[in-house]
Amino acid sequence: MDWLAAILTQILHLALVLAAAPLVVGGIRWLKARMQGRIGASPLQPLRDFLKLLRKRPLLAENASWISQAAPHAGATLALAALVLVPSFARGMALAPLADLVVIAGLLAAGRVALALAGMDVGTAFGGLGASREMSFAALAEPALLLVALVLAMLAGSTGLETVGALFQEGSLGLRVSLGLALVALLAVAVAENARIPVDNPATHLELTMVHEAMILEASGRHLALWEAASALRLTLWLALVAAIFFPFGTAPAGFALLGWVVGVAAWVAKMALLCLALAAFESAIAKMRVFRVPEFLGAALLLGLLAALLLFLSTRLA
Amino acid sequence: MTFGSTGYDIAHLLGGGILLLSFVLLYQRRLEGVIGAFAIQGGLLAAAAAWQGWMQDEPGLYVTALLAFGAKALLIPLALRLLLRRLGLHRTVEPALGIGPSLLAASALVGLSVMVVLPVTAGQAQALTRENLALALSVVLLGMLMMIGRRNAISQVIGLLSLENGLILAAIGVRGMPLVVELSTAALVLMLALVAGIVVFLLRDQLATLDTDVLHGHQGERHQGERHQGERHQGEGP
Amino acid sequence: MAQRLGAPFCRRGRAPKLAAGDPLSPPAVLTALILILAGLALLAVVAVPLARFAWAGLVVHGFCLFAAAVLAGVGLAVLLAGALPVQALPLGVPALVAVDALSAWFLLLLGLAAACSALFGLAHPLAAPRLLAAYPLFLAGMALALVAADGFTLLLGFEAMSLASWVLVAADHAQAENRHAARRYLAFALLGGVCLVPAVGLLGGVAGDLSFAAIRVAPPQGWVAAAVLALVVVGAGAKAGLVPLHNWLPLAHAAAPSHVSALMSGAMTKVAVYVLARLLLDLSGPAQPLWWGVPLLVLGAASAVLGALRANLEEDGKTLLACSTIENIGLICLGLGLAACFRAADLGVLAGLAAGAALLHALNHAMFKSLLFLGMGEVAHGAASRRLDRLGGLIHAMPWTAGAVLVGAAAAASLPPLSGFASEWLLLQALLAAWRVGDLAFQVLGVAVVAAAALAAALAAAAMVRLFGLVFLGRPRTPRAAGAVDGPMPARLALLLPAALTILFGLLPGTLLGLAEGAVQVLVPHGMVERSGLAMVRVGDGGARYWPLALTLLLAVVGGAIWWLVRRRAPAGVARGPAWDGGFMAPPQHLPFGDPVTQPSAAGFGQPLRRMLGGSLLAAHESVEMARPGDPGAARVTSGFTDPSEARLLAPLARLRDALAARAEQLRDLPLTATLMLPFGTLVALLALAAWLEAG
Amino acid sequence: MTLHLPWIIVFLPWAGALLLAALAPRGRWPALVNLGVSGVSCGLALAVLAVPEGVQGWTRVDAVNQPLVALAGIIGLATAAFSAATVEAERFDGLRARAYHAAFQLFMGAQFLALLSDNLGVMWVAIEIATLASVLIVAVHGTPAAIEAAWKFFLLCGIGIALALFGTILLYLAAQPLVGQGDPGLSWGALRAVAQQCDPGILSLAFIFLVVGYGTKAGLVPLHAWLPDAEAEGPLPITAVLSGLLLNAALVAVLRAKAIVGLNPGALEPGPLLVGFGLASLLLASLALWRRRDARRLFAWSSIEHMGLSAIAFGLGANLAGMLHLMGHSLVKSAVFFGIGAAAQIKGSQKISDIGGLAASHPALGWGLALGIAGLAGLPPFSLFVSEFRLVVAAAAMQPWLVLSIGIGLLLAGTALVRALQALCLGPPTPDAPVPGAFTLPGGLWWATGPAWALLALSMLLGFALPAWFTALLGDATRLLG
Repeated sequence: MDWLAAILTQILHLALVLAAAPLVVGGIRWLKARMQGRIGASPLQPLRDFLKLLRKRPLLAENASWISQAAPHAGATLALAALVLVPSFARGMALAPLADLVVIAGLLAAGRVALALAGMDVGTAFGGLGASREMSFAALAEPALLLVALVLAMLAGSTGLETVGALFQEGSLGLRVSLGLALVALLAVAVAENARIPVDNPATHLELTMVHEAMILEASGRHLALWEAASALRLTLWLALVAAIFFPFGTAPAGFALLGWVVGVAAWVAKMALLCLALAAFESAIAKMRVFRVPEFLGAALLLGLLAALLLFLSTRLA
Repeated sequence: MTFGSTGYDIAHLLGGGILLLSFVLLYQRRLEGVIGAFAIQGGLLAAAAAWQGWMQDEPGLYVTALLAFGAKALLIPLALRLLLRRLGLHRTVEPALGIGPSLLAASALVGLSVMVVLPVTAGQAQALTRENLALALSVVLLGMLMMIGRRNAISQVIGLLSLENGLILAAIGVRGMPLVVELSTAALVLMLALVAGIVVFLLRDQLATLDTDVLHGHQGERHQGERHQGERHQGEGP
Repeated sequence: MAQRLGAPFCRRGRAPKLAAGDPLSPPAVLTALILILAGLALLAVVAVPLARFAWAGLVVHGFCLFAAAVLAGVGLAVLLAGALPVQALPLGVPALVAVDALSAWFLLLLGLAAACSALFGLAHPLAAPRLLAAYPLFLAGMALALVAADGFTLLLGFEAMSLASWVLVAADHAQAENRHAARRYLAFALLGGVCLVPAVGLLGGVAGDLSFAAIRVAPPQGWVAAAVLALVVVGAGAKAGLVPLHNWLPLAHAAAPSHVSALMSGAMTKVAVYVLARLLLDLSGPAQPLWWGVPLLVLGAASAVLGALRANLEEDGKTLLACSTIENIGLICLGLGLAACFRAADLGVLAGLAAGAALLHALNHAMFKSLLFLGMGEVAHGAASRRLDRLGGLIHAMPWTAGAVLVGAAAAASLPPLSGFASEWLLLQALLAAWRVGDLAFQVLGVAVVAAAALAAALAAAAMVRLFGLVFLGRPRTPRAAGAVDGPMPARLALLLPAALTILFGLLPGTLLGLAEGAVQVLVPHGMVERSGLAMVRVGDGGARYWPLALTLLLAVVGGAIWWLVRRRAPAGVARGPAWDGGFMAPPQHLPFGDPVTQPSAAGFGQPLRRMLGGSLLAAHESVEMARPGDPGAARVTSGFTDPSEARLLAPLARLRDALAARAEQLRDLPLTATLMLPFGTLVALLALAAWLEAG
Repeated sequence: MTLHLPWIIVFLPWAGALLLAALAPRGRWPALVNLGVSGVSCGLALAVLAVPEGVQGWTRVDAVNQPLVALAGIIGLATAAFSAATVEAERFDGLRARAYHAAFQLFMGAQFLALLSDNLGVMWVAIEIATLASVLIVAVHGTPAAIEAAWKFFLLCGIGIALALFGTILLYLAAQPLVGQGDPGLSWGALRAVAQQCDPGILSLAFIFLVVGYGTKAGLVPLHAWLPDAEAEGPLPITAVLSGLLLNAALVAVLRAKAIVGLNPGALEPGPLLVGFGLASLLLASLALWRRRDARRLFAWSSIEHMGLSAIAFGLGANLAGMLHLMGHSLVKSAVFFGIGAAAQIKGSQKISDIGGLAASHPALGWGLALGIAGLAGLPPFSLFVSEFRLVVAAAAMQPWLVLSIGIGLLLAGTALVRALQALCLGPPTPDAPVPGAFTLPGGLWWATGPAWALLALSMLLGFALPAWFTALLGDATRLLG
């Protein structure tokens, strides 16, 4: 029966995250608008945009190659595949054995490369600019992420999300300074990876500062739809990741547990909503930073990760 | 035959005389004087060889004596004098090392050779051999010192030949030295003199001097662009 | 040795398949190997007179292809069936060869890389007699170093490989920079020899028996072990391209013909890694202390970061790839160092994991780097340049090459599910467990190394995007780039073979690890080798897992679903229009494919990283000269960097050497009489010494 | 026959010298006679390998000199061939042409005698003759630089030879109480037999004089000052025999002395002294190589380096490595000097900056030279690789502290040679300015490249394809040298 439960939870999870993805993006936009005193578009607007864009025939530059057409598919595929692996409301999903933090980082990196290559395909100045910045920032974000993984691996003995989540849910760890530092580092990486304020502004097309948007300037029609979808999926993924690692409360255990699932879904929705709210508040309160300040921001995240690992050594030694 | 016997005393005297003449060679400023002192040294060497031949009852040593006398006391000095006259050389020696310092150095060298030879040969029964060896080593070292202390080609050749005198002194002092060594030593002297003469003639031909310091300027791979080369080497990695 | 290595196989009930009398019995395989080596040497001699015929290149590369296949076959056979015994080479000097699992693993690697290189050579053969002679010798030297069973044979192969490849690096010696590269290359090869020979001597000890079997019996201890470590790290590290002795590598790889660069980067640096592994992990015995692995760990991490960063700043395609080689060599050495540390801390499983990761990455890197160098060679042939700023848009003109290079670049960027990701995943997992070694200082070091490795991986991804994006994407930057075409069939095969293997190795890391088990056993004798399945690799019980096949399946299913959905809902086809010109002026008449100035440039693409990291690590600089107000001239940006090894290490050493040489030269300037002083002084000094000894 | 073979080998070249001195220097006859005599000598020298070990009066044939005599014959023949092609371009007048060829054969005969003699006095005479003959050949051009070189050569080697004689007398003095008077007191075999009972003090003193005396000939630092200039200023072919043969004979003389003194436990240890001289040679030469602009001087300094390496090997007791190194160095260095000589005549200058791009303009010459220089830098496939390997391994095992300085020396010298190699052989060719008369024989440049490649091939065989009997011979030599 367990395998049935595993498959069921996996399918439920898929449906849940697919439904959540547009809502997360739309919800954050709506919340931000509200906080800034505007009415704002409906949280469902991203979904509508997606469906509309999907129906449009894309316009490609004359010298665009197959990369321009394949990359959006690859980007969306990689984002969705990664998201499928991050547990949401229950553990023991069918694909849980695959859910390794390093693998997820790899999938995200692959998505990033697809996006950067698409940006460079036509050979316009902006695409190259965005690609170069995106890849450079990742160079600092990735070590920070790996250090967070190191902290988790030291505690849980594995980088598998399933193991990590289970450990945190038991609560035997207690509150640790190093975990707090790791959380901050992970959040900083998440902000950078999703091109949010203060690293990037998803709502601007100001050429001097944009990173993510610069790469998809050339995309249109269904390609743009796929890129937007990929970006939404990635944002959902990061929020879900933070929730799954640091706030695993209420997650249903593996196996058949209908009630647990209901509780788990409710808890997950609440956690995601809270995270969206926090993100919207954060973005409203803070200004976009200059592009060349970003390395300092990410460097700080890297240092936090480093510090977290070192503190953990000390605490294990003292304990 | 030990200290006090006549044979020993005479041999000792002759050896000491040869060493003394080495000092004279170092002391002399004029080329003619140098040549003269060298001739006397050769004569004394011949006498020493003959005396040893008589004492050791070794007829071969008479041959050595004869050769030494013929070559070193007569032939070579005569040839050198002729050379001097033919080339019309400056008659004074240009010392590279002052007379005083060279004499001081010479005394130190004699001390060194005594210190080296006497303890080393302590096991040898023959006192004469020991003394002779110390004297011969002193003559050899003084000959080298003369080569270093003089810049004139002829003085340098004489230094080399006087060094050979020391060798022969050592060879005759050792009982039963095979003839081949003594003969070849004598032949060596002649050949050395011959080769030196050829080179000296070439030197005179080409450079119109016998001052060997002048030669230094003609060392190959020297004249051009020393500084330039230094610059080229800078900054090149291994 | 045969028994020693055969034992684990027997214990698990897998009896050696090769029995005596069998046509494939060990001596027969070894004889075949020796014959191939001799054949290569003979070919080198014959190639000189043959070179005047047009078909000589085909013959030489064809035979090399055959030899490579045999080498790979021998390697595979030994990995499957057990080690071959020691045998003496029929030379006038005692020289032993044997193939154990470690040798076999690297033989397999060499054979595969050489096969790709030789295939490419069939399409674009070398022509000059010296090159035709040097190419097979290069191959033979590498193979000899790998199968050597004593110190002498090892060094013989090592140095022969260096000399032969020097001829190849100096292939185009009319160019001054190529001569410079060749000179530096050979100088570093000499350094390698000068360090490795005494290391072997120290290992051999007073008995002077240099056979590996004898050395294993009496591993070095105390200061001898430390000296061996230092000498081997410098000697083999110089050949592998470890920081700070990596300076020659980008120069030489750029100077050599492309398929030679591929072989140098793919296989030759691995031979140096093999020497490192053989001398430090195998022959020095498992009883070394914890710090034994630390130099490799630290230098490996430094190489990884520096190489990857330089790859983002270089503007020549092959130089860029060479810097990426430095990075990957750094990662491999890091794995070996980690294995040594784990071994010293009695963490057998982790030691096996780290060693397996290093070996796997060596193989994977050999494949994808060969692929990339060959692809770059194809580009250089087609578009007549390797400079990133003179290429562009080649994906249209050279679709085969572009496709293959994309696979290689993705693997080099360590993207799942390709081979580079699999081995880096293993390596990272081993690193993430470094804290299990109890020492606090080591734990702190481990954290720093994790950050460095991750930084290197991300930088490598940036470098690969830069390479592929600037060379294959965008618009052509020169007319030659616009008119390029794909190479002939053998060249395409030479690209497709490593591309296919890169994908295959990415999908089956577990199988490969199983194959490498014997080799891992050689490096970590008492370590447990984690049994990995066909579909999965894992880190001990309850540890992390990686399921490449399942992941690929997931990607395929998700991708297929998305594709299907888009196809269902979206209109088919695309409309085409001119690219947005970004506000630039229309290109001049002679640039029908657009003005290259409007495209991202190599220097521009590297700018963020140059500013972020280049300034502190590579002394990078950048300056803008603006035209004066009113002057319509263009602004000019100049940027550059200096490798610290040049400024901090090589230049001071060269200055010291020149100063010493100038001092020594004063001896020559002495006048004649002073020259006579020298022997006189020597004699007097010796006499005084004798007198003193007598008195004392 | 075998009893007289050593003397035949010695007197045949001397008879040739008389013939050449008498022969009117017309046309190519002297060069061809020279070649013929060298060819016969070479054959005889190879026949020495078949002679059983033994003493024949003043001479002895043993494992130490058999390979070296054969080597001398081969190098003599190769040099005579090279000389035949290049002597015309030296533009000798009649007297000098006679002197040149006669001195060459005189030198060769003396060389054989020096190697073959059992009597230390005879050995001394032979080396003396070889030295004086080579002084004459060095001075034969009569340019100021040649005279400077010859004068320095003459003075230094004169001192050296005198000191060696003094050392020989001392040896006799030590042995005389034990073996009696006369010839046996100078026989190497007899001396070895009684060495243990000899007075150790005298033996030590004797060794000091012998090592300084013969060491001057062998070019060991600080006794080396004559060598670079003498090898660079003499006629081209002479450089090869000076570097390839005279140095060997002198070093073998030192080794014979060492073999005697080393047997006496009370005497000065000869090994450390040799190692000291060797290290000084290696380090000074490796630095000096970086300052060279003259190609022949460069390789003369490289000879000092390799003599130093051999001295270190023998000093450490790695006699096999030392013997291999001596022989390998002779072969490779002679080949390199042929190449450089040919290049100097083609380009009209022996400055490194005037010789460039040989590989492009004359592939056979350029690549032969390149391989030879790489061999000198210690790279395979030449025997120098094998011998340097053995030397360094032995040093690492026995005196590890030595390895650092040896390594620095080898690296400095190797990189300097690599630099010279690339300057000479690679890059765009410099313009040719052939010396009139160079390589006018039919066959042209092959008279230089042929011998050079042949010697390189021999060196390769020496390194990697030694027949078993030759290896056994070298093993015997190793034991004889103690």
